Amino acid sequence: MTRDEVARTVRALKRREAVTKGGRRVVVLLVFLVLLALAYTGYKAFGESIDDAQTGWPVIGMVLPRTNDLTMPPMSDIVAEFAKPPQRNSDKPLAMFILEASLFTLREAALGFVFGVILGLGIAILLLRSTWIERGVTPYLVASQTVPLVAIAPIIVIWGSTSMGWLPFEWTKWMSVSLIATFLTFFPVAMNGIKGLQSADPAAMELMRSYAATRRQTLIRLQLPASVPYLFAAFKIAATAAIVGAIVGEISGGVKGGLGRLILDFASRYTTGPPRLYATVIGAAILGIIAVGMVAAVEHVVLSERREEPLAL
Amino acid sequence: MTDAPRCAVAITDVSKVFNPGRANEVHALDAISLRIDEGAFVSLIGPSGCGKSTLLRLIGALTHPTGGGVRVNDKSADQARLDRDYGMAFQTSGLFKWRSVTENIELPLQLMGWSKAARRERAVEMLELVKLEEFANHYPREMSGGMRQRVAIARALSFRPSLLLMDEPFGALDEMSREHMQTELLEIWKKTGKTIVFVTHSIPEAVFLSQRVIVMSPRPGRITADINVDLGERVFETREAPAFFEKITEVREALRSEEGSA
Amino acid sequence: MTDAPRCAVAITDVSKVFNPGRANEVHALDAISLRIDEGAFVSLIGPSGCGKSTLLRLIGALTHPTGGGVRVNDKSADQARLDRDYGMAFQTSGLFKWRSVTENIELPLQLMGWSKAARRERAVEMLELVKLEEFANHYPREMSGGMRQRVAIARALSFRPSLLLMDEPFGALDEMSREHMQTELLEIWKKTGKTIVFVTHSIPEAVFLSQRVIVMSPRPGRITADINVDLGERVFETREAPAFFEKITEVREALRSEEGSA
Amino acid sequence: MIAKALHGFGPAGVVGAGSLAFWELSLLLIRPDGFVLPPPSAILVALFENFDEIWVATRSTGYIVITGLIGGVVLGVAWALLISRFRLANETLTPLAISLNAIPIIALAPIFNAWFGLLSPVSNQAIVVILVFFPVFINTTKGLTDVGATELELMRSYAASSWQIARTVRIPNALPYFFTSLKIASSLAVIGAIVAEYFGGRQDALGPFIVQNAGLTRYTEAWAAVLAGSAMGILLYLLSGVLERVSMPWRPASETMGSWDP
Amino acid sequence: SSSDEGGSGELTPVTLQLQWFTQAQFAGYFAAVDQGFYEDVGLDVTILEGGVDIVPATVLDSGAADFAISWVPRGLVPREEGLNITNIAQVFQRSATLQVSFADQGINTPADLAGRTVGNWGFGNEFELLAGLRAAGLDPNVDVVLVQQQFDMLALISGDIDAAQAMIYNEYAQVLETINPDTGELYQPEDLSIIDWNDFGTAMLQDAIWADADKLDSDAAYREMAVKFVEASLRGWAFCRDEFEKCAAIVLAAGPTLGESHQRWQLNEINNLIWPSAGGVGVMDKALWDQTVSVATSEQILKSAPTDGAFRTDIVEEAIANLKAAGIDVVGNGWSPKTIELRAGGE
Ligand SMILES: Nc1ncnc2c1ncn2[C@@H]1O[C@H](COP(=O)(O)OP(=O)(O)OP(=O)(O)O)[C@@H](O)[C@H]1O
Ligand SMILES: Nc1ncnc2c1ncn2[C@@H]1O[C@H](COP(=O)(O)OP(=O)(O)OP(=O)(O)O)[C@@H](O)[C@H]1O
Ligand SMILES: [Mg+2]
Ligand SMILES: [Mg+2]
Repeated sequence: MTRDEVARTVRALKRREAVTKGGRRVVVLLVFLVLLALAYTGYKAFGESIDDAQTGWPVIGMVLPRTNDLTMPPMSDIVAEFAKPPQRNSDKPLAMFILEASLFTLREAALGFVFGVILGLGIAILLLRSTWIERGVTPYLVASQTVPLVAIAPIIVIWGSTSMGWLPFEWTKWMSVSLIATFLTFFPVAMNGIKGLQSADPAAMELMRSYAATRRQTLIRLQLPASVPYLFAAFKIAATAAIVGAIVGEISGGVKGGLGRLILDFASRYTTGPPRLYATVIGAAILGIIAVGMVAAVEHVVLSERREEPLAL
Repeated sequence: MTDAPRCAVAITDVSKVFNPGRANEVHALDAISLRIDEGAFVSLIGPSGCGKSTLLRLIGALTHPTGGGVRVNDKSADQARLDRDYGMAFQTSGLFKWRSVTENIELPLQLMGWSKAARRERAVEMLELVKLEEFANHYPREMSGGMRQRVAIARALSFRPSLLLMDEPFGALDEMSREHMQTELLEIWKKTGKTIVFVTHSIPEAVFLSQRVIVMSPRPGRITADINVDLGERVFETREAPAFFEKITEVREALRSEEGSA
Repeated sequence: MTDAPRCAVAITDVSKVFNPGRANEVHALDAISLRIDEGAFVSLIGPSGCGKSTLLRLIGALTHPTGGGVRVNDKSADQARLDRDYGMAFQTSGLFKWRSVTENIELPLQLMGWSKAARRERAVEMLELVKLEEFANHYPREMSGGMRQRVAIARALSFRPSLLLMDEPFGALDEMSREHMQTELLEIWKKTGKTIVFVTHSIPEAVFLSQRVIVMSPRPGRITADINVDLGERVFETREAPAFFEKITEVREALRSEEGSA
Repeated sequence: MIAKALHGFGPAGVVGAGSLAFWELSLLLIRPDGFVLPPPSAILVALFENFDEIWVATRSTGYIVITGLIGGVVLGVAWALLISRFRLANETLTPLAISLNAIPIIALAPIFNAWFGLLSPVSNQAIVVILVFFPVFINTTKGLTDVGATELELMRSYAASSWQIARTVRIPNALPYFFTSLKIASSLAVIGAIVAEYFGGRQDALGPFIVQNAGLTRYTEAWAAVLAGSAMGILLYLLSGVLERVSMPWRPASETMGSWDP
Repeated sequence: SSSDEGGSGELTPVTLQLQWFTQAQFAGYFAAVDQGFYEDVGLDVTILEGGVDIVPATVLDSGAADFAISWVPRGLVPREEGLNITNIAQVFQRSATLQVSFADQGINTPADLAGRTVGNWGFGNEFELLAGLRAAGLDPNVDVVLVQQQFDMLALISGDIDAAQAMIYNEYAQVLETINPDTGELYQPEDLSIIDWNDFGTAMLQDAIWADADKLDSDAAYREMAVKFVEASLRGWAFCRDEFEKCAAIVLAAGPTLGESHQRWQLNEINNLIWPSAGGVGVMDKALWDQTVSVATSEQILKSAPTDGAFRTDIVEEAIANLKAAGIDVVGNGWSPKTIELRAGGE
């Protein structure tokens, strides 16, 4: 075997190891979900037995969830609900509704994610220009994240539908929701981005100067690649944030078609069918995990060339 | 070995003060004058903080003198940098871990806008020079420290600068690989005829490698001795020759005369 | 210097295999036998990866042999560890950045349940030994590499173990501070009479410091030479003495005879 | 970030004043009827006019935020301490926590209202607790386990118990990781509480106040309450920063930065 | 009538912003689209669904919609904040807001709410409640605990709150679509007691069609469009009165989230809010307007009574004239409510 072949074999081995590791994580997650379902059922049975005994245990309903069928529908009902059509005028099962809504929300979130990455990176690159700008702007970036989304969501929706007429394509509401998601996604990208760009080895920076490289060349050839592990750590947070942003944006922006709206709809007629809300929330949870999983998969492919372990979280 | 009378580096009465006028002001260099002939192999040695790296960075126009002048190849140091007259290598190889060995060597060429084919051709040539043909497609993490330094040297030489500036390139290697790398470097120097300015902490290394050892003292950094080393062709036995040990002693004495406590 | 016949470390036919039976199996050490007298200063030298650190860790019972036995002070290595018979120092000083110099030195004493007053007293004593009285309340980041290593040595000695295990403690220092630290270490050794097992890459360091230099070869790690160094009292001039250079050459030859290419 | 903000109030002040002026002026000049995003002066006036009501709302939201924050932090740290003691649990549960962190937790708000009752503060606190739990747990676990091999080996050489290792190495090592997560958690807690309130609860809180006023196009009042919420978030953030500086005196100010990968 | 005008020519695009999600509350507009009433008058109407935080007045003002459906108080407050909008047709003649409680609680009048936890949604939905409490001599800030209610009835059913806000056509029905754990059957109207604000003099006007006041004055084409829009919309409402089942089917096809029996219940109740309209459908009942304004000002929802032009009747009168000419009944004296049976979950 030549050295190249050895190296290739080693890389293949590592890749296989990573795949089994990823597979194991999925199994752990599934096992955990089953345990969670069991815990739910067990707790419900326990709580109901106490209810039945009329002991009036005060903890339940105060710091522990209430256990009647209206507040905690039986697990079997929740699972069965996926197959039932939620609307009378169609046979489409709830699972399909959730899937379609998930895709809709995913589209909003994906666009928001992309906007957020572009904006965040842009800000990071701007902050890199001088420490003065960095010091001047960073506190406000932090402050921006404490602004409650519910307050700005409707404003962005209105602004989106009135101020985007100049665009060559039609601005639809879900794009405004993406902007709301952007509001949450740009921040981690900007913060980790600046840290990542600054993480370039000073010796390497000096090397680029010795080549009389332009600022742009240094950015593209050195600082951006150096920031990749930091960016992926941010992307994972941003992926979750994008979905949270999309859901909150849909809810408070009055945009139809996505998970947020579905949750609101089912929440607003909760008493007439509690399992529907549970099923939808489970759908949202799965969507979040899938989104982060996708980022992690991309990260694995991109960073496998490098020495470092991917940064967690 | 070199008879070229041309002057590769001319430093005249250079001083360097960091953070002048502030509380953390540092007089890094003072009244440094130095001429380095083309094709020479010159080492800078001195205790930590004496300004060796600063002096090297002044030659490379990576920082600018507070007083005095630096000329490289009869141009201003800045012009020389823009003309890519020199290549650089550091203690940490500074290879980009996201680039394969070949891509690392091609980096300066890419920045200069070379075509892909031309770059590849030159990289192959350089890999031969540093004897790493087999590792063309490896990534830095798959290589030992010595191999990485060889790649860094190949990268510094890839665009054929006339001057090579090296800042403790072998500082992170263990003594055995270090001796090996020293031999390799001398071979490359002989083959290419570059001017080399070499910063080191190690007296045997300075003596073994160079024709001239510049000894520096700290606070502020000054040149305290300029020792000619004439050991002829370096071979394995050079390291065991009495003349070699004598030169080591001479450099040590020069260093010691300036040293107080660590 | 030491005439005590007692045996501080006795290693008998030790071998060490990492990850046995797996794809990444490594034969780190093979058939190592070694006796170190009490009060001796012994250096282990050899190319990177030859198992020096592994051998040191076997003595400290931080890892266990695959075959053979290690006894320290006539006890099993593990018992010696539990009895706190040895102190350790590493290349990176391993100081805790959240503890001041004094607190770092007090760490082992604290773990052993010493009273605060007793700890403080010993720390002051140790600071004197390593000449850092003034830095008692500084944090590690405020100190130079050499100073940090002195604190690490003070920490290793604070509970007065009879044995000191040092793994390239000066590897990260520049040559001049290194020579300085070597002199300091010898002084401490003379004052305290400890047994010291010292791992290094540097031939001059091994020769200058120790009474015995153990030369090792890699893959699998074996002892290839056991060189007695008898240079008498080490003084500044020792480094320039022909006998010193001769010993260096002898160790180099021993190393070279086992070396292939870097 | 915080330290920077405190150190260099200058740039932050200039940028803040500049953008406020720009905001005010652009509304004045371009859109005099701009009320969706009212001018800062109008927001301030509204804040004073509605001070009593906003103050009451801020207090009741603040109660949820702070109790939830404390609950989440205690839970996160306790879990991290527990989990990090068991390697297997750590290796399976930490990736699991990272996956679960991807769940849009606010989607649980309506379910929690059903569980705990609309009026119980627990429904809102639970949202905040879970939001806070994940970053604290994940970061603290990382800090507790990302201990240098040298440090651990040193502790083993002292025959330290695992509790001693936790107290002297793991916990101090985890502090910076913990504080980073605390800063993230503090702004998450505010957002979480306000979004949870959106799904119901007592009406004298910031969430309902903002939504109600925005629903009636009283944007100035809504923004005044947003300002109060932001102020609370920033205050908690600054407080975490102060706590960080106080509990880690060994860290230079420049290192106290907030990011997700210490 | 003007129905032949746009038949073959270009249709004018018109956007309508609803105040809430798609449901029978807006049946008339969906019917007018479905039945081609808008097309008949040369309009191509796009209906924008509302949402929790959607403020129709702002959408209208921003130009993103040409007309908006909004409750009167929720139009008047923005108007006071500087949005120049005006009410051009008062479709609903009565308030639909109730305060619902379980019968065994004995809450039958506003005075009975003293010391109770009282749910409401906010967003301007609470004004009638607050005014009603005050009218009963209670201080809303002291004598009751006001609770931000979700848009479902769980809090009432779980006993978290004593009295919940409910629209007679929506949330009230949701309670009746829920299974009573005690009986295993649906909750029955007898299980509940209601406070109807129409009975206590604090009812406020609800759904109306709003338009941009400035544009009505300055843009003759817009005014003409408004007349046509109101005309076709009211025709839609007349259709829903006369063709109950067809209209219910149209609403269901428009994709509401609640089921059939719920939409039928809702349509029935909505019709009941509109018909009969003594002065003609969409014409402002001055007495109710004054009551709305007086509640709003005494509750300090409005700082002062609205300026002139908050509503205008010229447009709706023109529209009604056209409808009458086409032989459509705009009063609906013949209307009488049906009995709708609700099924579990509103299905
Ligand atoms: N950018 C800078 N700002 C302030 N002081 C500096 C800067 N760079 C170097 N110095 C100071 O100048 C002096 C010389 O530094 P220099 O790095 O040149 O020393 P050196 O001889 O290369 O040391 P070493 O052997 O440790 O690499 C030192 O005291 C150093 O602290
Ligand atoms: N925990 C471990 N698992 C697997 N292999 C190991 C482990 N520790 C050491 N090795 C391997 O054992 C061999 C000897 O390692 P060791 O660290 O003792 O060498 P060394 O002589 O100290 O090298 P250096 O001079 O670089 O410190 C090496 O090949 C190393 O890769
Ligand atoms: Mg240097
Ligand atoms: Mg080692």
